Amino acid sequence: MNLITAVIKPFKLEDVRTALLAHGVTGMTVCEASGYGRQRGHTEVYRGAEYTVELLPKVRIDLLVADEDTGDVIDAIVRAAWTGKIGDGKVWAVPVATAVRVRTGERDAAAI
Amino acid sequence: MNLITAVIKPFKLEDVRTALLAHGVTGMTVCEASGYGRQRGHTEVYRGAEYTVELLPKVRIDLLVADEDTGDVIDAIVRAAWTGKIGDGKVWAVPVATAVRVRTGERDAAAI
Amino acid sequence: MNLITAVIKPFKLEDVRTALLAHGVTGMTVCEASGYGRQRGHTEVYRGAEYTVELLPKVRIDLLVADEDTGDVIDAIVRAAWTGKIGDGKVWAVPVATAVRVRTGERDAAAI
Amino acid sequence: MVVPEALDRWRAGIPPLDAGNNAWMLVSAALVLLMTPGLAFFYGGMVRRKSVINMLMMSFSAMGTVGVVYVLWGYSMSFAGNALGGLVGNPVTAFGLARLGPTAADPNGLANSADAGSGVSGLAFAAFQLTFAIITVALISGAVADRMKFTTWLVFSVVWVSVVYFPLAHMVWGGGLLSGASDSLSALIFGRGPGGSAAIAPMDFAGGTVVHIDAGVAGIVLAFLLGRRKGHGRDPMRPHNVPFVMLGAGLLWFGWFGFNAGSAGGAGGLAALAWINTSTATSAAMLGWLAVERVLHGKATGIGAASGAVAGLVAITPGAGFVSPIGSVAIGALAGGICAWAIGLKSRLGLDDALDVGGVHLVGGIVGTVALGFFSTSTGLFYGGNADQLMAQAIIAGAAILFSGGLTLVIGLILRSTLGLRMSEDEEYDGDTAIHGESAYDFEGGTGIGSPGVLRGATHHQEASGHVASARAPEPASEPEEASA
Amino acid sequence: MVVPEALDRWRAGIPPLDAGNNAWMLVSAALVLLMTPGLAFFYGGMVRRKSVINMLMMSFSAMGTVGVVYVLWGYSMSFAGNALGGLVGNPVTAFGLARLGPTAADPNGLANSADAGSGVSGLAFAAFQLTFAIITVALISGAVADRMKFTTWLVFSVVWVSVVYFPLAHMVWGGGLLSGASDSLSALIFGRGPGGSAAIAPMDFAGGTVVHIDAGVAGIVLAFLLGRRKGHGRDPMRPHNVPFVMLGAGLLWFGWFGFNAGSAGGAGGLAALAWINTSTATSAAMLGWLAVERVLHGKATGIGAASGAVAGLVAITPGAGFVSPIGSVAIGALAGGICAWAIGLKSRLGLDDALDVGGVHLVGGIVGTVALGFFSTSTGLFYGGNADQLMAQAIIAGAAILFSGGLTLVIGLILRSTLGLRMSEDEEYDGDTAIHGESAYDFEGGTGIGSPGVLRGATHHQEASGHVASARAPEPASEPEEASA
Amino acid sequence: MVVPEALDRWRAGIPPLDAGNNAWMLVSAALVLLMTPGLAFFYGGMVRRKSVINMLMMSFSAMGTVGVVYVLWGYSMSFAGNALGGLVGNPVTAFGLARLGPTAADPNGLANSADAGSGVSGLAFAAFQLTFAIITVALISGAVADRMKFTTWLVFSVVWVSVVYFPLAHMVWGGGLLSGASDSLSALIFGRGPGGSAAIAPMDFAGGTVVHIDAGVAGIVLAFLLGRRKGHGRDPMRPHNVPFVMLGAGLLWFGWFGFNAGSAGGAGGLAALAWINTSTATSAAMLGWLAVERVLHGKATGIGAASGAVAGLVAITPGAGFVSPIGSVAIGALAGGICAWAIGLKSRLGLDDALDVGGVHLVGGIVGTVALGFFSTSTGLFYGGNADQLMAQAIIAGAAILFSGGLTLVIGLILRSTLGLRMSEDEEYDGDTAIHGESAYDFEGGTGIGSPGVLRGATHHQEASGHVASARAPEPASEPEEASA
Ligand SMILES: Nc1ncnc2c1ncn2[C@@H]1O[C@H](COP(=O)(O)OP(=O)(O)O)[C@@H](O)[C@H]1O
Ligand SMILES: Nc1ncnc2c1ncn2[C@@H]1O[C@H](COP(=O)(O)OP(=O)(O)O)[C@@H](O)[C@H]1O
Ligand SMILES: Nc1ncnc2c1ncn2[C@@H]1O[C@H](COP(=O)(O)OP(=O)(O)O)[C@@H](O)[C@H]1O
Repeated sequence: MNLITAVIKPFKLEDVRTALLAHGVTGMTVCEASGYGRQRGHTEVYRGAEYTVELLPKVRIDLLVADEDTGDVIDAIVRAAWTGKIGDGKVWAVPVATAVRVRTGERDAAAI
Repeated sequence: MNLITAVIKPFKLEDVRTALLAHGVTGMTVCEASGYGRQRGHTEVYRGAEYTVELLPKVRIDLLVADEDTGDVIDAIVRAAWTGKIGDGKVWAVPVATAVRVRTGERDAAAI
Repeated sequence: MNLITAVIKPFKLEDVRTALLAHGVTGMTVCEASGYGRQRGHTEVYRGAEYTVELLPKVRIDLLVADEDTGDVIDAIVRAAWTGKIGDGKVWAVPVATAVRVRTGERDAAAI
Repeated sequence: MVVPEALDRWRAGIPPLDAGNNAWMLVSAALVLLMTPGLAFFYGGMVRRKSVINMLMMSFSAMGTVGVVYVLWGYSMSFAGNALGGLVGNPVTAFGLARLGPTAADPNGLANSADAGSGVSGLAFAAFQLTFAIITVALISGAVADRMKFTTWLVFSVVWVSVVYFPLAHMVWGGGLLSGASDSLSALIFGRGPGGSAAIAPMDFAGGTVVHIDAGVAGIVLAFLLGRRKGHGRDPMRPHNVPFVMLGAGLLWFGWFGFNAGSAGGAGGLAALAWINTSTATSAAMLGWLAVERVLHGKATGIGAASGAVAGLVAITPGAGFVSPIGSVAIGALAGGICAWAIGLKSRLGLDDALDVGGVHLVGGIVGTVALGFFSTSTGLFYGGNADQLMAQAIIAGAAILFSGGLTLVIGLILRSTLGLRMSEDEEYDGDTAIHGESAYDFEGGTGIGSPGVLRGATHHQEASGHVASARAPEPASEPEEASA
Repeated sequence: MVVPEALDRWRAGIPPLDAGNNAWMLVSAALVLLMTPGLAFFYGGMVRRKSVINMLMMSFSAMGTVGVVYVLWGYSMSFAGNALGGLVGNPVTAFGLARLGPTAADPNGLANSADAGSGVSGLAFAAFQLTFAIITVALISGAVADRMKFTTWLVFSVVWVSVVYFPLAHMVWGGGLLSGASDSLSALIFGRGPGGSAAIAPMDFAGGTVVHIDAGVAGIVLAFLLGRRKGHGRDPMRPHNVPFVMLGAGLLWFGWFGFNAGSAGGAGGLAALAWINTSTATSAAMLGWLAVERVLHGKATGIGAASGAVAGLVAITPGAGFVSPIGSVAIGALAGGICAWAIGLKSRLGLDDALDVGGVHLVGGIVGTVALGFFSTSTGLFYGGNADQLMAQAIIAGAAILFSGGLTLVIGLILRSTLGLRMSEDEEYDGDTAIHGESAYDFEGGTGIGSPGVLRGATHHQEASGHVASARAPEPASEPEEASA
Repeated sequence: MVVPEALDRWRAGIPPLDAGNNAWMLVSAALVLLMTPGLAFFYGGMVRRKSVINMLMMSFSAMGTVGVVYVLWGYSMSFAGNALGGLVGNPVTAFGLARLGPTAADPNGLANSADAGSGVSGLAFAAFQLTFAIITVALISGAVADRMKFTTWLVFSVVWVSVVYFPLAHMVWGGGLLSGASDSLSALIFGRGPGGSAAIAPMDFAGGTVVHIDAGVAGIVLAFLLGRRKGHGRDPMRPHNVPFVMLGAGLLWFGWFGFNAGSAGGAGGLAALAWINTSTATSAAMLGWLAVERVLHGKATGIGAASGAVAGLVAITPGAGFVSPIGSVAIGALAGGICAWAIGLKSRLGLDDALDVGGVHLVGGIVGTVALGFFSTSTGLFYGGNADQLMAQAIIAGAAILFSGGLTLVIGLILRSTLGLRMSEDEEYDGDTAIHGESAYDFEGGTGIGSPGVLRGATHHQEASGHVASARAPEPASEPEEASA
């Protein structure tokens, strides 16, 4: 099993969720995040002091998927999150040793 | 060493922390998260427009544990976080290559 | 490739970012987090009721790095985040199976 | 320069308008009305994020229900002549504020004004009194925070104000049993003075008994009937927005100038005295609370400053026009200190008076009412009086406690066994989203166009179509808490 | 006790000051001025976090532009004699409020006061009227939320208030075409009564047409010209701060006592009547809205309580001094219910009137204006009148709709093809940070000294040095939304 | 219709009450009192989240300390006769507001009223003045944000108001050295006119010198003594809640009508003039600030609109009753522009005047005071006057700067070497949680019953038991910042 993590632009979350649903993925965990990268921030002014905001709002999605689905799911996320502009984000996968569904105690494939 | 990640209902955090303490786990990192899964959201109404909230508040716990404790700790979390209702969440474990305590530079087992 | 995760004190984020820049790391993802550990919390009082706050504000940084840079980057983070006081935080690394840049579809080393 | 119509009115016995006094009453009424939103924020900041809308709604809805009820039968029950042996006025006499409004012959509505002596229009006086009824009901909501069924609250507000508040207002201010009238309790006890009214009259300048003791007792009774909030004493229930608490306190302080100085019934020297005393007692009470807090808990807090200010405002209410500025400093400091200490009592009693309506309004109201036995510059012990005034004050306070406590208990018991007092477990769990179908803040969503409101706000827009089906799978009831007393 | 100077003034025909009335007008003016910040919060809480500052700024900037324009030519165009056949006053006559101020001979500025009969200073009357002009403009901003170019808004506020508001104020209150004057439309239609003025005069006590219908129509027209917000109907656009909405409603309610009771022009019985009716209608409207909402959507909401209160305030505005308290309950309940239902209309029309300026101010204004045909105690159908008043009310409402609608359309079209009405895509995407260079909240940063403000606030301090270069790489324009109508 | 008692009072030389004027003073006092909570929010929104409670508490605690001190010796030192050669009044004469209150013979407390000529009660005048003392102290807190020891602030507020404010109020308004009295500085310089008072009197209608220059200088001196905030110039210190800043500005604008128009001492034409000028200057200053900001930084901001409004209110304060509406537009626009530019100066001086008390109140106060030399309609250069008034204005401004600057320096130095001025490093690091034992917001906790308040609020409920032990391990002192100047 793998843990796929995607860092994407916030307004793409809904598209990604829809795309994942189409792939049969029905669960995920989402966090607010801030990203630093090539995408430039913006400037704010307060009483004459200017601030450059370097960290930009992103959304982080974590989801467990079976090994065989990993490639497809990554592709689906990349397609749905794509805008073509700098700052679209990253997706990566990490192998998972074990997973449990709290409610039932089911393990691994059955847990997701 | 493993990194155990638990996504649980917010009001169970205190129970989980207590259970972990009883297991000798004295450190963890916690984030707010939102979960999407089988658990249904609720509906909100604003000036006649109805919204279905699909993402539900969850808490994400990350903690490093030694290989030999992993199973026990996962079990302890699952027991403490359990309510039996849909949406209780997931726990998973990922193998960690290395870990450092910033303050002392201690590594791996000594770092946690 | 590895995913390095650092949990540090919030006011050290800027130092860490600067140190990473000096190491040629130009991207990272940051989340708010709360840490529980040896560092003691503080007490708050509301209308005569006292509360002990056990979870302390931390910042979590996730960044993908090539295998060969992992050690150096960890060291750089540890040095920049260090204050010598309890609660400085942890840094750990997890091996990553694959990574993609959403904008270009580039994979692995090219993605970061 | 005498206008002929004015002469006609003079002959018809209609008193002349005093535009200055009338203006002051209209301003005061507006100030007191603002106190209820102020209170809503004072309370709303103190609850958890999940139920701030519900807390605000209890105050706002009281502005709705009591605002309508007052013009229908409330004014009439409070001020339209005696009925039931001085217990209450006749609800029909001035139903709908009949006969108070301006007419061609009486263009300023003074003929039937209860404050005609000051040249104040009947409707201006009614407006002022209306705002008191609203806030008294709203005050109670602090005790029942987070767990009272909203529809029951609406019904309660109408019933309670009619059965408890209007009669008490009549008894104290409408020439009833607890006033200084010739057929009042005081006249019975202390005898009658020259002119036939009681030799010693109980003093309540602006509502120490009618408003604060009244609401304080009612709050405690309801809190007792409701039982404690789920998780009480185990889960942290800290204020989610301290600046809102302080905003509320600021608005209350501001509005209270209308409450107290407006109770002078005009804009003369008595109003000025009440203004100064109101401010001074509040300042002193804030310092008193902060000092006690510092000693007991080591810190002077923002919630403490706000609470101390409110305690001072409460305590000076009954005596604002009867004490000297120095007296008001003393009353304020006393009240601030005592209330800071009194809020600790409820946990010993196992009572969940969530936002300390008892500790602040009941205790503060008693302190202020009884203090007049000492500090009244005309009859107080410290100014050469004897113990009579003190006794009169104790009697009025005691009577208000018994009257409000007893009747609120009856109303509460009836509502509990009919509509139900307590909200469902789901509603208590989820708060605003379950009760009102909305959540107070969405700081995460909307950061970009098209953002689906990531956290707690991820939503789909649907065509509004009839009822909101409860879309939530049943939540665990895993808490072992008590349900009710 | 007659002071000799007073006698001189009497001989010179300068009316005496009535300090009570004057005080009331000054207070009322301050109360109405507070309504605009109140409205800013009412609106600001309803938009998404990303654009709350922009929303607040539209109201605040109206306080800036209209506040200056009013003293320059606004008062003069509204109240300084007829020009253009009763359509507008002469902007030069009282430019800069000339001749209204106190002089040695007329120390209270009464000689040229439009409200001299009540002993109210000319400048006090002007102050009161100034605040009406400001809030009318600010009201419009709710319809154009999130997408109107800020500089165009500033220009619009100046042009619109000059071309639409001042003339309408003149026509209705300044003795112009829609008043009851001898050369008004009503005099033409209904004939003249004794004294030469119209036998039946249209009634607008405090601005149902001039303020609410006027702004409501203008908002709808602008919303139509601007087109819908990006993501409208697809993305959730829920209020980011419900307590702010309720705070705003509370301040509006408070300030509206100045608006309505101040429109009595003094502090007599008429003001008291307007006070009571304002409060009562608002209470009833809140209950009406909550009831309809409960039936249609299953929940009574906080936004609903706030909106209902505002709907009631709007609806009682034209009749505050013309109906009885019972009548005001009926008007309020009606308006609350109707507006709660009316806000659903815009989606059927495909119009993005973002914060329901149409549904609340236009509809509420019409309900209140037309209701006078029934509820006016002097001429209404329910009080033995004939249908004339109803007709007069329908005429004034219709005239205001046509006048405001037509002229706003022209102004909007001109601005669209010159300055541009709509902000850039980037600005609409990012909201405050792009438009005003600041973001509303920073709850994350600053938790420790040296915290770089982790989320959304990670920043470097730079020496302020000239222009803010747009540091943002171009954002995707991947949304397939409409651009404008 | 003359009441016999009124005749007796007339014979006893007690002036008659003017209920209209008295009402206006009571309202004005309440309005000014509200300004301090308004200021608390204006300031509180501008600091970082970690210290908003501390910021609010500095204003609220000033309401506590100064509110008590004023009735004890403050009024007496300001208005009870000359002592020390016109420098100050005698603190004992009217200690506790003795002899001002109503008595049987003088039921409206007019016999010893400082504003008896307008029929205003002595206590109403004292109430009005009390509120000025409070806000002046609160204004200073903006300069010392985030780092002044809270107990030292409490002591400072009492000492400073007694040693600096009361004497200056006496000198300018109490017939002292800086007034136009016959033994004033101006009488010495410009000679005496008919009646014995100074031929040219310095003008300060509502407190340009006494309040704004006074507080501005004191703030700068304290900021200098305290040194810069840790991380100043390196860490971002951006406002955490811009809507609060704008709410504060709205409340300040509203309250300032009491401040300025109330300073007319009654509700006549002068008050109306001050009302209009206050509004107009504020509008113009907002536009002026936004324009300068737009030119210098490319954006017009919400903080800028709020700051501009406050700058305009400050600048029109000294001249509100002395200039024409057109003059007020000019003064406002000037002040807005100049202050927008002046706030940049502090960084060149290396001074950490955190919230620009200097840039707004000192600079705005000087602009407004000196502008009267040009714009005063009676004596200004633009209205045919000579340079005398300008000189008088420069003198009064300079005197206030020297007086406040010198004495504040002495007080500050003494407090620094006794109680200590600066909070501990821990307190500065953590802000509210360390200083007041509470944190401002808990938006995360309380989402479900039993939620332990995940972020920053995870807590255990403990039985309150004595002192709060500092549970925090010592924090690093790794910042290499300066400690103090
Ligand atoms: N090395 C990295 N490790 C983790 N996250 C990264 C890394 N580099 C970039 N990111 C995340 O991806 C986001 C987009 O990266 P950026 O360089 O701005 O654009 P792009 O991915 O289009 O080249 C960043 O805001 C950050 O959240
Ligand atoms: N595949 C997944 N990967 C990561 N997190 C998941 C996944 N599926 C569910 N979750 C998380 O677990 C939570 C509970 O899942 P849900 O399906 O609602 O109930 P249950 O776990 O009881 O079957 C979700 O809210 C989400 O946070
Ligand atoms: N076992 C763990 N797993 C994950 N995070 C941990 C663990 N232990 C500590 N942490 C994180 O590291 C932070 C610092 O730990 P703490 O024990 O307080 O100090 P130190 O690391 O200096 O010994 C904690 O606040 C928490 O966020």
